[in-house]
Amino acid sequence: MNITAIAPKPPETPVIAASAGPLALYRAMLRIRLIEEEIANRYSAQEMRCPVHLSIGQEATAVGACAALRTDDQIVSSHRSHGTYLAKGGDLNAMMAEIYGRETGCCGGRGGSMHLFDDRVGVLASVPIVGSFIALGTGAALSFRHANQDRVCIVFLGDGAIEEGIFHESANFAALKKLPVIFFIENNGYSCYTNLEDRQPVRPLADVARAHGMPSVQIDGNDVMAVYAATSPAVARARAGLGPTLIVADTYRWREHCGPNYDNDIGYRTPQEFESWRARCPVETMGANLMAQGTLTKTAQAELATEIGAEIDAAFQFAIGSAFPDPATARDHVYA
Amino acid sequence: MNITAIAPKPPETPVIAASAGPLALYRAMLRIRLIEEEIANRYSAQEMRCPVHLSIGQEATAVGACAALRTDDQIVSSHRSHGTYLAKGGDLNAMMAEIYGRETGCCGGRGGSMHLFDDRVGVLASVPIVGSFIALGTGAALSFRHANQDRVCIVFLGDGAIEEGIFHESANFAALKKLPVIFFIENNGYSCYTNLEDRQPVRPLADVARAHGMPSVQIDGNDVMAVYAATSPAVARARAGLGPTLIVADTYRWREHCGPNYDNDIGYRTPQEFESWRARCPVETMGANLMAQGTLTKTAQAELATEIGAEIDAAFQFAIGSAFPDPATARDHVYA
Amino acid sequence: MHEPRLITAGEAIREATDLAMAADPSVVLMGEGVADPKAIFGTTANLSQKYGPQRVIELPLSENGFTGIAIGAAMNGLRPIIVHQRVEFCLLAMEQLVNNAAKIHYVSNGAHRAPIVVRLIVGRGWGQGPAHSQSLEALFAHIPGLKVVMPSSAADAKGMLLASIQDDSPVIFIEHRWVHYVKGHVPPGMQTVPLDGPHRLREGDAVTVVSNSYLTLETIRAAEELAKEGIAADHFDLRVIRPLNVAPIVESVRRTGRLVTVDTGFMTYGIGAEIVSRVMEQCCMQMRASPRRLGLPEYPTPSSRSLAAAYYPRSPDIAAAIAEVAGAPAARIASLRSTLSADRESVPLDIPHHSFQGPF
Amino acid sequence: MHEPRLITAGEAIREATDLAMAADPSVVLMGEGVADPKAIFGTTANLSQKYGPQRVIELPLSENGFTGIAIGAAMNGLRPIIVHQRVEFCLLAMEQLVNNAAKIHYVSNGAHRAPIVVRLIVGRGWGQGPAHSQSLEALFAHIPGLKVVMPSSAADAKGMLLASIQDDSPVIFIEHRWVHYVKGHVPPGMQTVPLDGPHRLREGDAVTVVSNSYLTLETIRAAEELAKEGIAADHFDLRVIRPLNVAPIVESVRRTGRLVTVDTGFMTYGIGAEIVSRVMEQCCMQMRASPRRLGLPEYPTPSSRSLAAAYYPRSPDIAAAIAEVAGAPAARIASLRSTLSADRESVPLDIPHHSFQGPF
Ligand SMILES: Cc1ncc(C[n+]2csc(CCOP(=O)(O)OP(=O)(O)O)c2C)c(N)n1
Ligand SMILES: Cc1ncc(C[n+]2csc(CCOP(=O)(O)OP(=O)(O)O)c2C)c(N)n1
Ligand SMILES: [Mg+2]
Ligand SMILES: [Mg+2]
Repeated sequence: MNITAIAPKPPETPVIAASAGPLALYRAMLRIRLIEEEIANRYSAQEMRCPVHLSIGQEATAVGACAALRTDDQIVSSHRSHGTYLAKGGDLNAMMAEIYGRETGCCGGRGGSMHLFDDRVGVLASVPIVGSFIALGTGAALSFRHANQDRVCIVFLGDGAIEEGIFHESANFAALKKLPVIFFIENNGYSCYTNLEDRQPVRPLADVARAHGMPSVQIDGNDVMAVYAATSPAVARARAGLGPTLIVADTYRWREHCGPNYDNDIGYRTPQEFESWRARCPVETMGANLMAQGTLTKTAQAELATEIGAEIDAAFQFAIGSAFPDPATARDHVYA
Repeated sequence: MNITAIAPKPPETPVIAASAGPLALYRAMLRIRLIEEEIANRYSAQEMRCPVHLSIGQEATAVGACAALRTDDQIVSSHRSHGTYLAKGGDLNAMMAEIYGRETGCCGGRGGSMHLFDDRVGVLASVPIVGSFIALGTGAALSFRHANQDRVCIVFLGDGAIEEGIFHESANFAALKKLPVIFFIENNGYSCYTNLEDRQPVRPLADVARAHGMPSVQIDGNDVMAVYAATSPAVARARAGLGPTLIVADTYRWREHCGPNYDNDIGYRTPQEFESWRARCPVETMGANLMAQGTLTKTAQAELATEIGAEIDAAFQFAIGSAFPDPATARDHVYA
Repeated sequence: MHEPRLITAGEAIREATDLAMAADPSVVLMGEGVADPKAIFGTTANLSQKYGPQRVIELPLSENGFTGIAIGAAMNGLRPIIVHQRVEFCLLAMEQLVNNAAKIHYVSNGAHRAPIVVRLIVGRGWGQGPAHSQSLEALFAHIPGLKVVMPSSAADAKGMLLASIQDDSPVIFIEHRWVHYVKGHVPPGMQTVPLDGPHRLREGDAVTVVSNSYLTLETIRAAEELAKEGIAADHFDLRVIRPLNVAPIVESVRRTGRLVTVDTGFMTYGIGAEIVSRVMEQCCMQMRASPRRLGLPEYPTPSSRSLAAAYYPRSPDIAAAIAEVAGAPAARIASLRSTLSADRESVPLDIPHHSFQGPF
Repeated sequence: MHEPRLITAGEAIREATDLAMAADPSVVLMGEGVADPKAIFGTTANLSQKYGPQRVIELPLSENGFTGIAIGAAMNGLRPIIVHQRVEFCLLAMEQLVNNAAKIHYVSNGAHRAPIVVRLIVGRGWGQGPAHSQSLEALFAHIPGLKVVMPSSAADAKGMLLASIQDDSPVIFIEHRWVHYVKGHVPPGMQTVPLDGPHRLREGDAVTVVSNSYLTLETIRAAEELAKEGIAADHFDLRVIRPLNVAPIVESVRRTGRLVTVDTGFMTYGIGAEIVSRVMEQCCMQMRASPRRLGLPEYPTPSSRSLAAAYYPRSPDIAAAIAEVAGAPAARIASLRSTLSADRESVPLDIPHHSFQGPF
C-alpha cells in the first residue's frame, strides 16, 4: 500500500552509455534476448498470467535508440514494451514481478506486461491501446519545453500504430511547436498477422513525415550501430529545439504476436521470410562483427551469457518469491 | 411525418454540366453569392434560428469541383455546406426551409444549416463535427466499389479538418483500396479565427498527400476554371479505379466564421489581407473575364441577377410560408 | 424437427455471419483481424476465403475512421458488420457512433439509415489489465438511436446477431469473451431471434432477478442453488439493453416485491440503475424489500489475479445477495455461499474453464 | 468583509483560470480557440496576452491527440486545463480519458498522476441541432478514476474550477452554455469550493428534489412557486456527479419519503437513475410515493424550435412533477403550471434571455 515500500531498487544496469561502446550495446541486446527467451520458456507454467508481446528479433531498435538518450530523457511505448523498458534501464526485477502479478512489480501487479514504467530511468509509460501512447510522449516533450529543460522523449511505435489518427495529430503538433520528441517506428512489417502491404498504400514508409514537414530517415533496424547512428543526430536536433524527427527502423518479430511460441505455421508469413530475417539476427550479427574486430571473444561471450543468466535467474526468483498484492489494497489509488 | 409528403420538389437548377460552359459556372457562383448575401441580410430578423456558416468568397471551389461531377456522383461536406449543396444541385427551397426550421426543409427542420443533404442529386450529407464527414464520404466511395459502380465522391474539407486524425485514417484507407474519392481542401487559411501557420508546420499543404502515396495538386481556389481543370482529371482517375487525389484550393472566407457579419475588426486578420482577397473575388473576376471574352454583357449579367433574385425571393417565401413541423412528430424516426 | 445441435456461442456468431453474408450481398464484414489466421477468436474463420477481400475487409488500425467509413457505406445501402477485439478500441469511435450512426436517421427525418452492427468483445481474466477488460455497455445505452444487445447464450448469439444485421438501425452487439465458450442448442439456418427485450430463464415468486451477458451464466448457477433452498427467483436475462423493454420486469416485481440486478459492467451509473429506477417509478409502493444491485466495483480492473479475485461478482455473491433480498436467514445464506464457492473454485478465477490457457 | 460582487458564471470561470495561472506556473490552458478573439465565449479572454503562447496554447483540430498530450504533460507535472466548445468534440477523446486519464494513477499503483481539467460546454438552443447540444455527463460519470463536476452558479463555477485545477485527479468540468449567463455573488481571490457533493439550496419536508447544472436554475424557479403553494421542496444541486456523495440526499428522503430528480442530459441511463437507485437501496421501505425522474426524452435534439419546444424540461414541468409526487390535487398542479408558464414564456424558448441573439 505504501508506495515507497514497494518501489523497485535501483537498476543494476544503467542506461547504456554511448561512451561504453559497441560491446555495451551488444551486451544490452543479448540481455534482452535472454530475458525474453526465459519468459517464453517459462510461460507455459501459467504463472505469468497476463498477455506478453515478446520483442525477440527486435533488440537492436530498442538498444540503439536508447543508447542515444540520457537517463533523464524519457521514452514511451506500447504493448511490446519489454525491450524498450530494459534498454532504457528499467528495473528487471520490477518488470518480472509485474508480469508475475506481484506486489513488487513496477505497477504493484496492477498493469501486467503492457503497463511497464520506471520513473527513475525515464520509462514514462507503456499502454496497450495502440497509438494512445504517442500523444503521451508528445505531451512529455511539451512538459520539457514548458520547464525549459533540454530533455528529449522517444516514442516507440509500430508500423501499425502510424495508421492511427492520433499519430498524425501528435506529429502535427510536435512539428508545429518543434517539440523535443522522436517518433521511432519499429517497422516489423506486421500489425498482428496483417502485412504492411495489406494496410497501407505503396510508398516509402518514411514519407509519412512529409505530411508534417518533418525530417525522416529509414534504416536497418537490425543493425544496432545504424540505429544508434540515426538516433543520435535526431536526439541532438530535438535537444537543440529544432523539433521532431521520424525514424523508420526495419526489423522483424520472431515469435507470435502475443505469447511465447513461434507461429510460422499459421500461414500469415512464409518460413522463407522468417528464415531470411533470422539470418539477420541483430544479436548474432553484432556478436560476429565484434568477434571479427577482436572486441569480443568466445570466452568473453560465454562469460557475458553466464553473468546475464545469473541476473535473470535472480529476477525470476525475485518475482516468484514476491508476495501477491494484498486484495484489500485493490481499491486504493483510484483518486490521487 | 410521411417522408414522401415533405420530400422537396426536383431542383430547378440541375448540376452544372461542364458542357454548359463557363457561363454556367459563372451563373452558379453568382447564384450562391446572392443566396448567401440574402441569408446575411435577413439573419438579424432572428427567424433563421440556427448557426449559419456562409461561404461568400469561396464560391469557385464548390462550383468548379461539382462541375466535374455527374448527378449520380456524391459529395459530403461540413458546417460550411451551403455552397457545395447548391453547386451539386441541392434544392434551394429545401435548404432555406431547413434553415428556417420548417417541415419542408431537407431534414424536416431537424438539422438546420449544418445538416444539409439532397439524395436526388448526390448531396449525401453534411455534418457539423469537423472531420467526421471525411470518413462518411470515404465510405460512400467504398459502397460504389462494392456495387461495381463508376461513381465518385468528393469530400469537401477545410484546412482545419485535415488536422483531425480521421482525415489520415480515411486517406490511408482510400489510397490502400484505391477508392473513388477526392479529398478537396477548401483552404481558406483559417480554422475559426486561427491562422494556418498557428496550427500546422511550414510545408506545402499538398504534402499531406505524400504520407499516403496519393497524388496532389495545389491550385487557385478563386479561379473556377482552374478548379474545374484540376478536379476533372482527379474525377477521371477515381472513376477509372486509380484511386484518390488530394486537391488543395486556396481561397478566402469573407464574413465571420459563423454568422452574417464581417469581422475584420476583431483582430485575427488584417484589413489588408481581407482587401487583397476581396480584390480577387471569384465571382467578379469570372464575370470580368467573360465580359472581356464577350461571353457576358452587362445586360445579360443584370438579367441573370434578376432571374436569380426572383428564384431567391421565391425560396425565402417558400421557407417562411411553410409550416413548422408538428411537435407531435418530434419522437419519430429514432429507429429505422 | 432438426437434431439438436450443441455449438458454442463463438461458433454461433460465425454461423450467423456466414448465413447473413450468403443471403445478402450487401453484408460486409470489416475489422482489424477479420481476415487473419486468428479470425477474431475464430468467429470469422474462413469467411475471407469464402467471400473474398471485397466483403471481408481487413482494416488498417483506424477505429474512428473505419467506423465512419462503415456508416457512410451503410447510408448508401451496405450492411457492414464491424468488429473490435476489445470494447476499448471502440472508444476511439464514439464520435461516429454517437453523432452519426445514432442520429443520421433522425436528423434526416427518416430518409437516411445506418444499418451497421458493431461487435464489441469484452475481455476478462488472464491479467488483461484495466484497458483490455471493460464492459462499457452503459456508454452506448445512454444514446437514443443506438440499439444495444448483449447475448448470453449460443442460440441468442446466433439469432440476435442475425436480427441485428437485418435491423435498419445501428446495433452495438456486445459479446463477453467468456460467453464465446458457452455451448447451447442452436437451430440451423436463418432463424433470427427478435431484439425484443428480456427473456425469462426461470420462473419464481420470491425475487425478480435481472442479469446480462456473462453474469447471466453466474446467475443461472446461483438461481439453481437458490431453488434447491426453496428460494424461487424470477430470473430474466436482459439481452437488449436499449431500447429497454422493462414491462415484463415490472410485471414480475409487482408479484415478487423484490428486485436484484446483476451487471457485467460497472455498477455505478450502470445498467442496473436504470432498471431499478424504472421499476421503482412504477411499483415502489409494492416493494417488500429494498432493491439491490450487483456489478463491478468503483475501480479499474487490476491485472494481478490476487487483486482481481474479488472484482467480479460470482455465483456465491449473487446467490447471497438474492437470498438476502428474499429475507433468507443468515445461516441459509452462508451455506449457499459455501456450496457455490466450492463449485466455482474448481476452476481458477481468471479463466472460464480449463481449456483456456491464455494469453488472450 | 468584501463588497458583494455580482458577476456571471462565465466571468467567474475566466477569473478562476486567471487566478490559478497566476498562482501556479504549471497550470496551462489548451484548446481550440483559447487564444482567439472569441476566447471560448469570453471565458479565456486576455489570458493569452497575459500568459503568452507557452501557457495559453492554441491547438490544431486534434481532440484525441491533444487530450493525450495534456495527459502526458500532466504526468510530468503540468496542470493542463483543456477546453472544448462543445461536449461533442470530446467524444473524439474518450479513449484517452477513459483508459489513460482515469486509470494512470490506479495502474501505476499511485506513482503517476493526471491532474487535467477538461472543460466541456453544453450547447443549447438557437437551433444547434443534434450534434451540438448534448449533455453527456453520464458517459463520464460511469468511469471510476474520473471526477465529474457540473456547477450551476457563478460562485461554484469559480470555486469548483479552482478546486478542480488543484485536484490531482482528472476532472471533467461541464459548463452548460446557459449557466455562463447566470449572475451571482462571487468572492474575490483564491477561494476554492470543495468538490464535496450536493448542496442544499432550499430546505423543506415535502419532497426531496435533486437537479444539476442548468436545470437547477429551472428547478429553483419551480421550487419558489411550489413554496408559495405550500409545497416545501428539499432541493439539492448535485454539483459533483462523480464521486457521488449521496448521503445528504438519502438523509433527506428518509424525512420526506419522496424523491424527484431533474437531469440536464438524457433521462434514460442518466444521472437520476443512479440517484434513485442509491436512495432506493437504502430507504425503499420508507417511501411515501414512487420516485420520479425528469430529463431529456428518448430522441436527439431537433434543430427547429417547434420540435425543440417540448424537449427540455422547464420550470412548469418540473413544478408539476414535484407537486404530483407530493400528492397535490390536480387543480393546484394546473394553476402552478400556468403561473410558471406565463413567466417562462416571456423569453423565447430557445434562448436563455433577450440579450442572446445567436448564432452561438
Ligand atoms: C486502438 C487499438 N486497436 C487495436 C488493438 C489490438 N492490437 C494490439 S497490438 C496490435 C498490432 C500493432 O501493430 P504495430 O503497431 O505494428 O506493433 P507490433 O505489434 O508489430 O509491435 C493490435 C492491432 C489495440 N491494442 N489498440
Ligand atoms: C471535432 C470538432 N472540433 C471543433 C469544432 C468547432 N469548429 C467548427 S468549424 C471549425 C473550424 C474548421 O475549420 P476548417 O476545417 O478550415 O473549415 P472552415 O470553417 O474554414 O470552412 C471548428 C474548429 C467542431 N465542429 N468539431
Ligand atoms: Mg508492427
Ligand atoms: Mg478553413
